[in-house]
Amino acid sequence: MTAQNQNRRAKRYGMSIDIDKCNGCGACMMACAVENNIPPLPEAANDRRGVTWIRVYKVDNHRPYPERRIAFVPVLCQQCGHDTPCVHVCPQQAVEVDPATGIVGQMPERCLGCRYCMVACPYHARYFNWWDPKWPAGMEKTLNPDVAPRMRGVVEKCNFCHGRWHAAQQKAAAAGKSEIDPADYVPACVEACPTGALRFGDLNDSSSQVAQDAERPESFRLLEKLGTEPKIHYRSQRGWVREIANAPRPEGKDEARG
Amino acid sequence: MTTTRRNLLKFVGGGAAGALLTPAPWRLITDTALWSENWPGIPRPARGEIRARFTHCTLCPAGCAVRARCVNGQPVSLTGVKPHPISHGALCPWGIAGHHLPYHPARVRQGPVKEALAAVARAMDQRSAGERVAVLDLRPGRTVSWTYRRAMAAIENGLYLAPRQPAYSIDLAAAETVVSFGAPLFDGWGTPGNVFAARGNFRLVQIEPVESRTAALADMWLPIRPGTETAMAAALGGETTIAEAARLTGVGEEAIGAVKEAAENGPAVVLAADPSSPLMSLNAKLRALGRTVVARREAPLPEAWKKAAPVTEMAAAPDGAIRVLLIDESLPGGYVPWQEIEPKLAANAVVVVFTSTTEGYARHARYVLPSPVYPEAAEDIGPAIDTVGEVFRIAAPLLAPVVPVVNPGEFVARIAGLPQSDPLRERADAIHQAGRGALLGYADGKSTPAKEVTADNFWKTLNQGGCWMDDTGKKAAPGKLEFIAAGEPPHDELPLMVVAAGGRRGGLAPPLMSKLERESNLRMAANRVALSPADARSNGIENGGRCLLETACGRLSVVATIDAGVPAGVVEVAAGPRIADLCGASPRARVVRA
Amino acid sequence: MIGGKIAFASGMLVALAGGWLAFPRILYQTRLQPVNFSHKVHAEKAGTKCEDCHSFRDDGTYAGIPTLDKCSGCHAAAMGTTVAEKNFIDQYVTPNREPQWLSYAQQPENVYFSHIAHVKLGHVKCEQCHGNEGGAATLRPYQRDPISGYSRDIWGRPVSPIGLRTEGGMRMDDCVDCHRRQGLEYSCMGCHK
Amino acid sequence: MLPGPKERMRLVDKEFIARGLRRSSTGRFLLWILPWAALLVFGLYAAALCLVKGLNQTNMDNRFAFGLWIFLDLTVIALGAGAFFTGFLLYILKIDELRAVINSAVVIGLVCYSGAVAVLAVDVGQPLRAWFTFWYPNVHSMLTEVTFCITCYLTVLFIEYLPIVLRNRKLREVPSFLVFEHELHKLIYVLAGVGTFLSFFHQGSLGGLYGVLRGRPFAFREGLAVWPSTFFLFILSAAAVGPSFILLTTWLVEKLARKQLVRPAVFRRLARISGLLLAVYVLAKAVDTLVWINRTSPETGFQAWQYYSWKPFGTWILFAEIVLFGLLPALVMLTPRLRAHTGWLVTAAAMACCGVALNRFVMTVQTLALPTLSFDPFLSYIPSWQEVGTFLAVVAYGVLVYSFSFRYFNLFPEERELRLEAAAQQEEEPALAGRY
Repeated sequence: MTAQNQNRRAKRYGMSIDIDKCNGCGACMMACAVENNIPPLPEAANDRRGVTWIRVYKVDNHRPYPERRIAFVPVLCQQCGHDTPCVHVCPQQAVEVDPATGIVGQMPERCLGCRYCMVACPYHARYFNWWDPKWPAGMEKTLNPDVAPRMRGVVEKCNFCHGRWHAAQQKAAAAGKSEIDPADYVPACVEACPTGALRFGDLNDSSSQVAQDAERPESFRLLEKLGTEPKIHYRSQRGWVREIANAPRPEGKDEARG
Repeated sequence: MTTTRRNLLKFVGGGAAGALLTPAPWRLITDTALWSENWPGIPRPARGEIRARFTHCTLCPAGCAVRARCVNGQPVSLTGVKPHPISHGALCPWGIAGHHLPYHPARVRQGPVKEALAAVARAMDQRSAGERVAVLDLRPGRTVSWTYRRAMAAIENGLYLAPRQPAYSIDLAAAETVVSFGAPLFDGWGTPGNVFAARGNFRLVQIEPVESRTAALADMWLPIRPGTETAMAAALGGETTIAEAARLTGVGEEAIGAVKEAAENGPAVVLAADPSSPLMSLNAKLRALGRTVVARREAPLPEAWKKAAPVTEMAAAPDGAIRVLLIDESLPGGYVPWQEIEPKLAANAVVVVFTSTTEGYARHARYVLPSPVYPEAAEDIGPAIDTVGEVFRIAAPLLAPVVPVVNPGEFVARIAGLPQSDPLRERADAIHQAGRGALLGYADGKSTPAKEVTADNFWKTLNQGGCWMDDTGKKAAPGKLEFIAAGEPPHDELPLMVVAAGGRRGGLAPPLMSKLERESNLRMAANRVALSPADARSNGIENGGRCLLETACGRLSVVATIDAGVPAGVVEVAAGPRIADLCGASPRARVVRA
Repeated sequence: MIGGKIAFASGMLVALAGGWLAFPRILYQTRLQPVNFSHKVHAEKAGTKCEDCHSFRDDGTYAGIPTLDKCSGCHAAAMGTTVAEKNFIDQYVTPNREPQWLSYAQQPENVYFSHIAHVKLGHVKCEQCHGNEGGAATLRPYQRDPISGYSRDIWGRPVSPIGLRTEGGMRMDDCVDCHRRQGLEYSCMGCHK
Repeated sequence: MLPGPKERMRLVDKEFIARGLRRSSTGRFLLWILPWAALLVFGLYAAALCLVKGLNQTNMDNRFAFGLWIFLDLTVIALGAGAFFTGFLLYILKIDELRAVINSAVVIGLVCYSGAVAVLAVDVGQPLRAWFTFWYPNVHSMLTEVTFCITCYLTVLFIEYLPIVLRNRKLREVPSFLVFEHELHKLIYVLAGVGTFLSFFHQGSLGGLYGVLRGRPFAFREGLAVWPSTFFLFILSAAAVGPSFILLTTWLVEKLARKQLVRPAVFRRLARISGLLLAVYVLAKAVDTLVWINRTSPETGFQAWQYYSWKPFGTWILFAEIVLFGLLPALVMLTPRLRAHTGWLVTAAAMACCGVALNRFVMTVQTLALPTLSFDPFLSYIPSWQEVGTFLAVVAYGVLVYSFSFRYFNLFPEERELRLEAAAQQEEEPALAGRY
């Protein structure tokens, strides 16, 4: 980081997600893969071996048709703010919480692929590169220069489009500022969401949209009781949707898609 | 003997000990670790100047405005254009990865161009009187469509075929109640940005058997018994009693009553999955014509183009008469099932298809010619179903075709002997001469009246990112709406009703769709069908198991997904050319274990 | 017994010599720059400054080594009489072929280095990291570690001080040191991408 | 005339076998080695596939990020604990009887630990970077603790193994070896001490590995300072089954070699120690479980009962772990009358070992199978043949190392005396040569 600490207030970037607006189109997942140089995986990959930094889950209220209702829940790295499970398990400091942004960073070039962090993460938001990255011939021309492709055998995850953060920093620097303009730093998924279900901002800035969303009564966080202070705030007017924040209930076992 | 051997060992031992005191081993360990950072096979993204370029998406008729982030001119990511008044900066998942399409591994990469030309020419002069030369245009309403119509007018017995275009467009912004009979409003219908922008103002009633993405976000979802939409429409139109409808559709009376009341009160609009379904006639009863259902308007045309062949529907074409059929499948559109086309072909018909995918007509045509794909082709996009007023936008190519392609428009113009020209430019000039409307530039988001711009700047702006719009508030009622009464599904023994899942289908899908289909279970892959647990059980099908989808027209090997959200008696499919060919007009099927 | 000790000692000596003297030289593969370019001449005769050729783009991104058109701006035809320039004109300018410069300072793919942030916000002088490249009369050979594939300037301390350049601070340790010294943040994600 | 190659091999083989020990003929030994060698080769091939083509060769995935291998590592390291614990009892607590099995224990320990480390090297996605853990260690990570301790202890084991090797009849002809061995032997107490310390730590941190997972309430435990309760439970359980495993293996070798190797008293002593510790462990485990069910788990929002309503992991697994394979063997080994019967002893020991294996299974596999998010499915996982192959390679490697050690080194110091006594008792009838 290049700007002085003193003239920069620490940020706490977070996201608010309005589940009642998400139609599960998947634009966020596509934009994420495009932005972060994530290749389409070989045929052998399934939903348990895929790499989807943000993954939209289809959830339902476990009632029989026609009372059954569905909702779509985008799950990305929840950027836990308090004893972040993945950080202190990593044996070689490949995971860190950036004090300046509150973003949980994963260092592919430091990672040795022990996958302990994936075991530690209750949100399954961390993904292992089971294959070397391979793009269809010619498609590597479309890679994003602000993000380095990862190699096989390392763990990766959402970092709020850190490439965009770097770019915003650079833009600010070009203008002689050390503070970035919030409008310049928006993750790809948020930018791509056609329904405006996703919002991004600094939770430390009480005037920001996300900070206010987080205060809403219908707002909740996944597995809040674990005490890891995630920075992704979901909200829904539907009671049964807010239930998903809690621990699983075995009677909820039923055929999920796929 | 032993001593020397022992000394040798000692020497080696000393060497090992010594080596550890040098940087060599440690440096080598470090370097191998560094090597693993960029070992063979990991591509390096090109660095260079980053610029924004603009175009329009041609993957569906919505034609959303696109802002492409380009490195050294090569697009690396696509986003919407916020100031665009129709698409409001939204893109669908297919559009977001559209710039990957040129590199799709399954793309059609070469074809017998010369042979095709020769064969067409031969067939044209050998054909007997009454035998037709036809163009099938899957995406009518484009400028190139007019080229086809002119070409077919120039050729004797020319025939311009196209799937029926609705003569109306829907003004969502004017509606307070939207009654949708399975129209995928939030998942592929119209222009995504426009729909979501209007979403705040209308109350959505979704009437369909499966809880689709649209139904999930609807204010009211009526899980109707499959195939009873007409009964529901009748009740809403006041032809039958609500009780009767409730009995047939399996929807509660009060629910139907509430919908009926809301529909009658407010400015309402009725939508159907198929724009030309008779269900749309309900709009007349709801006094929606001229208010929410308005006349569809196309941008002005050059006078010279008026001499054009009429639009004919496939059904209206004479049987066994088409000697030459040229199919423009370069853009995915309303796929006409092959079994509707086949009977129209003459004995030794020459079928040429311009396409990028092997999934569609390439399976049937004799000559498959590679067409440019988005964003390689210079195209324009006709008005979408939810576009009110006239609009003209150009999909300027973002990169040169990566494979040798044939431009369908030029091909057809050539065989018809039309004079060489640039139809898009002619159209643009015609629009500019009309002097109406305004030109919106995306780079600066400024809108200027068309008459204040020179013809050249008009053309330049359209190509560098801009669109022309003329939305004079006056809304005309559409002409007489014609509908095709859906043929009663033959009451064969097939137990399941085929329902198509939403989403954009046909044509190449970006390779990254694997994220939504294989790498998560968000969307149904083309080879999947969804069944209710009950039907799956009764047919002995387990989740993820291979099975056969059988209809009156044939069978297709698919993978079954058991979904508690699908009602018994319904099979949900990912609609596409193969499914269309399979199901055709009779949407009933059976799923059996493979 | 004695023989044994000697054997051991000699083995050790051989290894030490190899590791400290030979290894550092064989480790790197050396390549020459396509053109014998003299920063010195351009700085003194033409009075150009670094940023005249190594310029920033409008959006603040760094353009790096200038492309041919920049050179041909002045060198459309030979300006001097040196053989090097003649070759340059004949081989590159006339056929309009981009010279394949070898960048000493090219950071690894996983590094996001923002020049403008350092120059404009940090007020860092070019020399501070690049050493006195600008004053050099010739381009020194480009040394590359064939295993890691990285330029010698950006990774790994000089393993043996004997007869090797030590200046130039573009290794990760140099970055971290500097950031530490100035009390700047140095979290991984701050520089890595 | 010179002996043929076969003959020469036989001679070489013979001159390495310790004096006064009866070992099977070279031919039979080769016959015994062969299948294991084959298995090893197959296993190495499987491992090579994983290293060259990557971990896509396994059936692990993002949800089952740890699989068979981690389970294996935890188990063998627990069983290998016999090495350090016997050393501890013998050299620190001066329980001299155990001298009879210490060598064997060291070999077993060596086999288990080296095997585990080898598997770990295959298990990581980027083995070339494994050393980062030593260079950029994250001191808060249990895995760092494990890595450090295991590597150190492995070296200790090697040093402990050396004297056994050097005391070989042929090798001791080299004078310097003899000296070296003597020097090493002086160190043995230090080594034992260090080994014990290290072992306590990594056994503990292996337990901590899962105990610290705040995000996995099924595994998460409270504890003292940075150490969750599983830290201590693992130490205890490892110490408890270590002797049992020594007992089990010794008995097995006796059966295979068809000769007595240690005095029955040794068996009983091992059993008593094992039983005692097992009893303590069971008690501690029971208390821990109760605390977890009533406090730890509910506080994280997870009701403990729900873990056991995902079939097949019912409460039976809890019962099996604590009562069936814990309390029961403990009682058997603590009851003198039952202890007298080798049959009971061995059965109990085997059960104890199963118990610890089950505990490690629950900790690793069940933890990952259970859902954490409310919309997670319950997952199952079946290892691929490459994973199983790698696992088998370790087993084969273990058997081979032990077989060679047993054949050429004096693993059981009492063996010779016992044989002489036996010989003395029975009149000059030819003692039957064992399988080895």
